Amino acid sequence: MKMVTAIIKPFKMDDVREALAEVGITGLTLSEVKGFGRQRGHTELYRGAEYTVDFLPKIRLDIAIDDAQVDTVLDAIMKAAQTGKIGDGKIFIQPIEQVIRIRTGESGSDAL
Amino acid sequence: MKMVTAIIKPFKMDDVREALAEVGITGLTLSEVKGFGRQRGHTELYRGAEYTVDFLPKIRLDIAIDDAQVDTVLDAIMKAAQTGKIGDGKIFIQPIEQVIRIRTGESGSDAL
Amino acid sequence: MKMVTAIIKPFKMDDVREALAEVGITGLTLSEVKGFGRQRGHTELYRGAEYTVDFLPKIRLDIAIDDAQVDTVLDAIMKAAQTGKIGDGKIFIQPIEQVIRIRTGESGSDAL
Amino acid sequence: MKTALLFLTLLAAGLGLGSPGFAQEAATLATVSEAVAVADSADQAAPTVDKGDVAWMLVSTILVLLMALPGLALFYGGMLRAKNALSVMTQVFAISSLIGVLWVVYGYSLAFTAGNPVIGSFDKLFLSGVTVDSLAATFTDGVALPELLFMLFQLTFAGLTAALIVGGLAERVKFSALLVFSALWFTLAYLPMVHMVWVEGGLMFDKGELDFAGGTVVHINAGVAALVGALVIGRRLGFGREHLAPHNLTLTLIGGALLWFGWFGFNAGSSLEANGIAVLAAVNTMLASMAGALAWMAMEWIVRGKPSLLGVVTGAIGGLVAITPAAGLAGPMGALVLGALGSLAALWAITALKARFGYDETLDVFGVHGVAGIVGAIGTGIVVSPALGGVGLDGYSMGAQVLTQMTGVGLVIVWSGLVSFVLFKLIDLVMGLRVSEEQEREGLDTSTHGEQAYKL
Amino acid sequence: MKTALLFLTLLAAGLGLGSPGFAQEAATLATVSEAVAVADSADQAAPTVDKGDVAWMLVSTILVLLMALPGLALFYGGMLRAKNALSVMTQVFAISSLIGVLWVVYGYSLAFTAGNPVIGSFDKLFLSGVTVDSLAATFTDGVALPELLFMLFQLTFAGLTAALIVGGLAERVKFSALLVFSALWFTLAYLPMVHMVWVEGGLMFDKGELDFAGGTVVHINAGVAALVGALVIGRRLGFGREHLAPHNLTLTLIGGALLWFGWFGFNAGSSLEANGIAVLAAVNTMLASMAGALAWMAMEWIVRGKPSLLGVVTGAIGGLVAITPAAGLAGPMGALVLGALGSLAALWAITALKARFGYDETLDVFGVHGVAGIVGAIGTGIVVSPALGGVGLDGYSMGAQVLTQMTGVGLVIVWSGLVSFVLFKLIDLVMGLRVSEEQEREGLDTSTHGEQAYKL
Amino acid sequence: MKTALLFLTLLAAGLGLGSPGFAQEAATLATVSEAVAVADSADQAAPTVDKGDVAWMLVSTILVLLMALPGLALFYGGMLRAKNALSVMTQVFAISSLIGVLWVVYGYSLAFTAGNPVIGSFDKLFLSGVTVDSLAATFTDGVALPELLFMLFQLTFAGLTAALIVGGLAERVKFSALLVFSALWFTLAYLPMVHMVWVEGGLMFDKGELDFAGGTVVHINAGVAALVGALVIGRRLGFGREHLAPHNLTLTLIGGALLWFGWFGFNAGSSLEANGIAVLAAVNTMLASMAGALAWMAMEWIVRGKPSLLGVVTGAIGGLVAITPAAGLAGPMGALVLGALGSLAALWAITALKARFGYDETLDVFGVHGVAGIVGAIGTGIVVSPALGGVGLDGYSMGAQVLTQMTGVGLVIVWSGLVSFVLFKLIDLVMGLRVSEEQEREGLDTSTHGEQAYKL
Ligand SMILES: Nc1ncnc2c1ncn2[C@@H]1O[C@H](COP(=O)(O)OP(=O)(O)O)[C@@H](O)[C@H]1O
Ligand SMILES: Nc1ncnc2c1ncn2[C@@H]1O[C@H](COP(=O)(O)OP(=O)(O)O)[C@@H](O)[C@H]1O
Ligand SMILES: Nc1ncnc2c1ncn2[C@@H]1O[C@H](COP(=O)(O)OP(=O)(O)O)[C@@H](O)[C@H]1O
Repeated sequence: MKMVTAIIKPFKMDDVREALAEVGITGLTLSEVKGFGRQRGHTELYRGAEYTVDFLPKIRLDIAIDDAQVDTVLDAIMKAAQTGKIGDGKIFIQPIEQVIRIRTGESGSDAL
Repeated sequence: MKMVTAIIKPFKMDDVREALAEVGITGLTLSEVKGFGRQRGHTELYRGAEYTVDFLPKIRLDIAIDDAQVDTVLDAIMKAAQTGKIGDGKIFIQPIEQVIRIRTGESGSDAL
Repeated sequence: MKMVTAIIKPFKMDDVREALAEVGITGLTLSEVKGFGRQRGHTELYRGAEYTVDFLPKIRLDIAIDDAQVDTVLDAIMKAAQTGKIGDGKIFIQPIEQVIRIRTGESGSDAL
Repeated sequence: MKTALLFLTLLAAGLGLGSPGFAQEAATLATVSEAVAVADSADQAAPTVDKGDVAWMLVSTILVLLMALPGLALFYGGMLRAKNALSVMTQVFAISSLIGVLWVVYGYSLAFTAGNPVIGSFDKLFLSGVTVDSLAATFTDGVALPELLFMLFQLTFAGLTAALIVGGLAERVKFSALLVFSALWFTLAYLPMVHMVWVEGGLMFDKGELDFAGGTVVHINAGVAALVGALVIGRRLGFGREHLAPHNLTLTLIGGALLWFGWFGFNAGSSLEANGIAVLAAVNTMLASMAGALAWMAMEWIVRGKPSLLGVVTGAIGGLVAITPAAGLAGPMGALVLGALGSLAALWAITALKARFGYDETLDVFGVHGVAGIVGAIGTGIVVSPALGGVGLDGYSMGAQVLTQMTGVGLVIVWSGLVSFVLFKLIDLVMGLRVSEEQEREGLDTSTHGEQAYKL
Repeated sequence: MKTALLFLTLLAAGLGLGSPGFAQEAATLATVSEAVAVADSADQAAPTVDKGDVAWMLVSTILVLLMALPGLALFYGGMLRAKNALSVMTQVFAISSLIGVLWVVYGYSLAFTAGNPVIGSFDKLFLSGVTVDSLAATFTDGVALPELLFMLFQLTFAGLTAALIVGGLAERVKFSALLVFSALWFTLAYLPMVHMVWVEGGLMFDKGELDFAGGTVVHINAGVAALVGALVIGRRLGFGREHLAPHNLTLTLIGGALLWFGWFGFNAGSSLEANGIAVLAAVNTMLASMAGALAWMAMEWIVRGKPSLLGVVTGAIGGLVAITPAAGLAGPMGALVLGALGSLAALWAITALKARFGYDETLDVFGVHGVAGIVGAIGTGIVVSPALGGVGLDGYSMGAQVLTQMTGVGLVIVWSGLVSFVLFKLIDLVMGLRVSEEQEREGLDTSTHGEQAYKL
Repeated sequence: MKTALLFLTLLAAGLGLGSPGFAQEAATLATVSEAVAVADSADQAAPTVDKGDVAWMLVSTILVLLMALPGLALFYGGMLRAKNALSVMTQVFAISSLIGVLWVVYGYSLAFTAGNPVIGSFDKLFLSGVTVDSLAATFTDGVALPELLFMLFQLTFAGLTAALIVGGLAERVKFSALLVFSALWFTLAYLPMVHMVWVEGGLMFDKGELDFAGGTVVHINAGVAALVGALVIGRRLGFGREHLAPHNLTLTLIGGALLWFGWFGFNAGSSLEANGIAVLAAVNTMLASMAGALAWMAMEWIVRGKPSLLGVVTGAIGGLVAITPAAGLAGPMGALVLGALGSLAALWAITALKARFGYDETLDVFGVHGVAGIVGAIGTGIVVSPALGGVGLDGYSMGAQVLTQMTGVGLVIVWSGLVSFVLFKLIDLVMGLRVSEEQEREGLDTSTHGEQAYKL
């Protein structure tokens, strides 16, 4: 099993979720994070002075999936999250050794 | 070493922390996340109109442990976090290649 | 590729970011988390009564890097984040199987 | 755009504007309306100023200021997404300030000096001739207010009215365009409406329209402008797809409660004296908002199964809007009924009407201020009836008065609708009315104002 | 439940209710109490209405409204967990509105018309006979207020009192049950208490109890009801295990400060005139709250090592509660002492007493309003003494007056305790008083009201 | 430290304190200044108390309290980082309360009884002799106020002034040290300044300085103390490196708007009557703040490309500060100009001046209250001119009056500067002025007060 972690632009969240649902993924965990990267931040004023804020609000999605699903999932995220502008984000794939559903104790693919 | 990541119901947080303490785990990192899954969200009103909110507040616990501790830790979390109702959450286990304690530079099991 | 996850004290964030920039790391993702560990929390008052709050605000940095960069990155974080006092935090290193840049579809080291 | 015009025409038609004949038959004597003939100290027995009146009117004045800031700013800001919270607060602050300055420059003069039936003169430009000793008449013979105080009280009305409009275009309007619109709309829609309705010799004043504290002049006027603005500017990105949920309802509660609190200055202050009519207006203000809150709560509970805080607050505001034109004219029981009806009408407009036409009027200024305002303006013709506990009028006839009220409503809808439409279109052409898609996504707070509301 | 009854009985006994003999010997002349004999324009030299009084009482009225909304709503809401913040705000809004409507329907009549020593009559149902010209007497011969204004001022007291109670049951009470309770408690506990204490011919009024602005009628009355409610409904899930910490103390600060601000209307407005007694009440209100804030701060600093904001604010409220019954009766130095004592008594109740009995009275309504209210009500009998700078009374004797005060305190504890207990039990049986465990966990905001306070 | 002294000396020198010769030639008759000779009921035709005045002054009094709580507390708290939000709120609350108590103990007596040109006497310690019947003169012959009311109005000024200072040391000052400083500074800097400027026989009063509502006494006084405090305590950790950004600008908006609202009590209340001068002061207060808001907005828009909410709010406050000494003296157009200039001067001070000297005066108390205060105090000498629409003075000469004003400004800068410097240094030696590095990092809310503002 794999953990697919996608860092995306916040306003793409609904699109990505729908795209994932279309390929059969209904479970995921979302967190609000801040990203630094090539994308420029914005400037803020404070009583006439100017400051640069480098970090940008991003959404992080963690999606545990079966190995077989990796390609469809990547594809779905790519398509839904892409704007073509800098800062669209990244997808990381990491191995998972075990998944357990707390409610039932099921493990492995059954737990997804 | 393993990284055990548990997504649990917020009100179970204290129980889980105590259960972990009982099996000797005192270090962990917590984040507030939102979960999508089988558990239904709630409806919200906005001036007479109704909206569905799908995501639910969850707590994510990241716990780095020695390989030998995996079973006890899983067990502790399972017992403390289970309500038997949908949405109890998941546990993911992932490999860690190295752990370092910033304060001392210790690494491996010593750093936990 | 590796995912380096560092849990650090919030006020060290700027230092760490600068140190990383100096070794050529410009991309990372930050989240606000709460840490439990050896470091003692603080006490809070509520109308004359006293409560202990165990969790402490921490910053979590997730940095995807090439294998070759691991040592320099660890070094940079260690130096910038260390105060020598309890609670300085941890660094975890985990394997990444794949990284993709959403904007371009590039993968692997090119996507970092 | 067609929809907008059609919609306004329908409303106007349905309200009897088409039949001025009836309206002209209506009672023309408005003994308790908000006309103010500034006292000419020579031509009448020296009117006296009572310090109790001065105290009350000073308080009323700052209460109306409080309605705008922080009242309206919070009420609106809390309902937006966090990334736009500050933008609307800045808009309310800047517009109130701008209009306040324009008011002393030419607004007061154009509104409250004698002129033609539509607008006053430039006689008091820069407050010329208005000194510490100038007096303004009240509705009671021989009782006067310092004219500066009357001027200041009315200044706060002008600022609030213009600020109300921003709710309709929130989360996507360009700040500079909004400021330009506000200044022009104030000049071309607000000032004439004040003159026509509240000043002796004004078109609707002479027809006998009753508008105690600003149902047509303030609420319908602003509500229609907001609707037209929303139609011209178009829907927000994500409207209809995402739940564009309020980011901080505690702010909306504070703002709503301060609006209510300040409304006592607005309504009871419109009596211009600390007298029995002010007391009556206060009683009606209290009861109408309570009835409005309960009515919305009950309806939402029945229909949706849950009574929401935002509903209770919005209902209270709906009740307040509805009682505004009738505040010193209705009896307490009339106020209860009018408040409840205003609230329910707003609820209907916000749910059924908005869904039907599919417009995105961000904060329902038209739904709340426009529609409850219409209910109130017309209802005033009814609840003023002594038979229903109202204060009555010389030569009162319910049918005639209701028609006069409808004429007044029709007039403000058409006037404000046309002026707003032309202004918004023009501004859109000349400087653009809406921010770029990217700025809208980023949020106006950082993109326009260089700030973020929260760093928690 | 046994605990609850035992507790109330002890309190009542300790306060001398068991010894009416003493109480009857107490001074029966309350020259400066809040009785209002509505003026009968025929049978006395026409009283005059001063516009300064009208101005002040209009302001006082809306200040008391502000205490409830947004004052109390924020003060309470900020101390709850985020998931219940809106619920208590909705409760305060809905209850104030409901009671306001009931007040004009029958409340004012039952409270303030002549009747028996316990309750008035139905003579003024739906405000019948109360017109724009009706007058209400003040405490000064020949000075009257518009009766509608007196009615409205008192309306805000009724709403605030009922709203105070919700703090005791917060985070778990069923909204519908609370509304039903509020209406019934208002009828069976609040109205009689007003009549008994503030109206000539009322039981305690005739005994000479002093309650300038509502120490027994408002604060102890509500505090006892909240305690009984907390005992009947039981503790919150997690109480004693988790730190059920305030979610937003900035709201509590705003609410607390607005309560203080509004309290000047409550206390100084209770003079019914803009006169020297109102000024004295304002001075005392200022000093008692400041002394209360400092006393709590000092004590918490000594005992816990840290002075908290919530402590300072709560201490100020404790001081305000304590001075309420004595506001126009004490001298400034008496106010300082009474404010400090009230605050410390509240601190003791919230820490020692609550811990001792283990009840979960969410927001310490009993601790703050009940206990500091008792200190104030009894202390009023002392600080009124001219020897201590108070305004004095005809035939004043400290011992006798203190006993009268204790009788009054005992009466309200028993009356409110019994009525509340029966009502809560009944409602629990009939419709359930508490939400389900799942709803409580989810939080009342989404489960009952379909809303969330924040989306940041 | 050297910088601090140098800076003050320069300022004082530049303001003409060095040339008392000129100043003494200035007009010495201040007919409309805030001196109060407490009426001696025997030696003049019994003055009368008007209930309208009492109503207005009660309102004004609580408006000034509202400026501090929650006004200033929120305005300040919102601009700090979340971890220090409660600390400054606690400070404002505690200091207001402490000063209020000290005011009735000895402050009122030292400030407002006759004595020498610098300070009054101990005649009214513990308000001795100040009863419900005592009267205080107003600026109108034969019109008096209850002395308790005058005393209470002034109490709120004292508390607010001391509380303003905390903004300069926020995020690092030790709570206990701040309380000690406040009490001493109140005694050694505030009380003498009140006596010198507002009381007949006072040094600057007799020289004819005009300070209608507290430009020198309140704003420059507090502003200078804040600057000195900031210099003595040193910069915050991270200053100049991190963006120490405001954590919640919605709080700052609420606080700023309530400051504005309350300022009407501050300025128009300083007329001590509900009369034409109060009305004029209200008009000027409104216009100066609006002009200030617009001026800052325009300048920031031009220079930085974006108009910020914090800018608009700060500009409004700057305008309010500048009009304060001239509130009842200038004409409306003078108020517009003075407000705009005050705002721009504050903007200059906060950006250019602060950057130039590199001090970390956390919330720019000196920039806003000090610098705009100086502009206002000196400008008062100009805008009072009848030629410019002001109310004029007997024997007015602009040059002379401006020099008198400059002398007054110089005096308060030197006096407050020296007293503050000595006190801060002394306190630093004796008990430490600043928290430990670790506590500063953790934030004052948990480390000093054991609380956190938010658990969202
Ligand atoms: N090396 C990295 N490790 C972890 N997160 C990264 C890394 N590089 C970028 N990110 C995340 O991806 C987001 C987008 O990256 P950015 O360089 O701005 O644009 P792009 O994705 O188009 O290359 C960043 O805001 C950050 O959250
Ligand atoms: N495939 C997944 N990847 C990551 N997180 C998941 C996944 N499926 C579920 N979750 C997380 O687990 C939570 C509970 O899942 P849910 O399907 O609602 O109930 P249950 O755990 O009882 O099966 C979700 O809210 C989500 O946070
Ligand atoms: N086993 C663990 N798994 C995950 N996070 C941990 C673990 N132990 C500690 N942490 C994180 O590291 C932080 C610092 O740990 P702590 O024990 O307080 O001090 P130190 O890092 O000096 O040993 C904790 O607050 C927590 O966020």
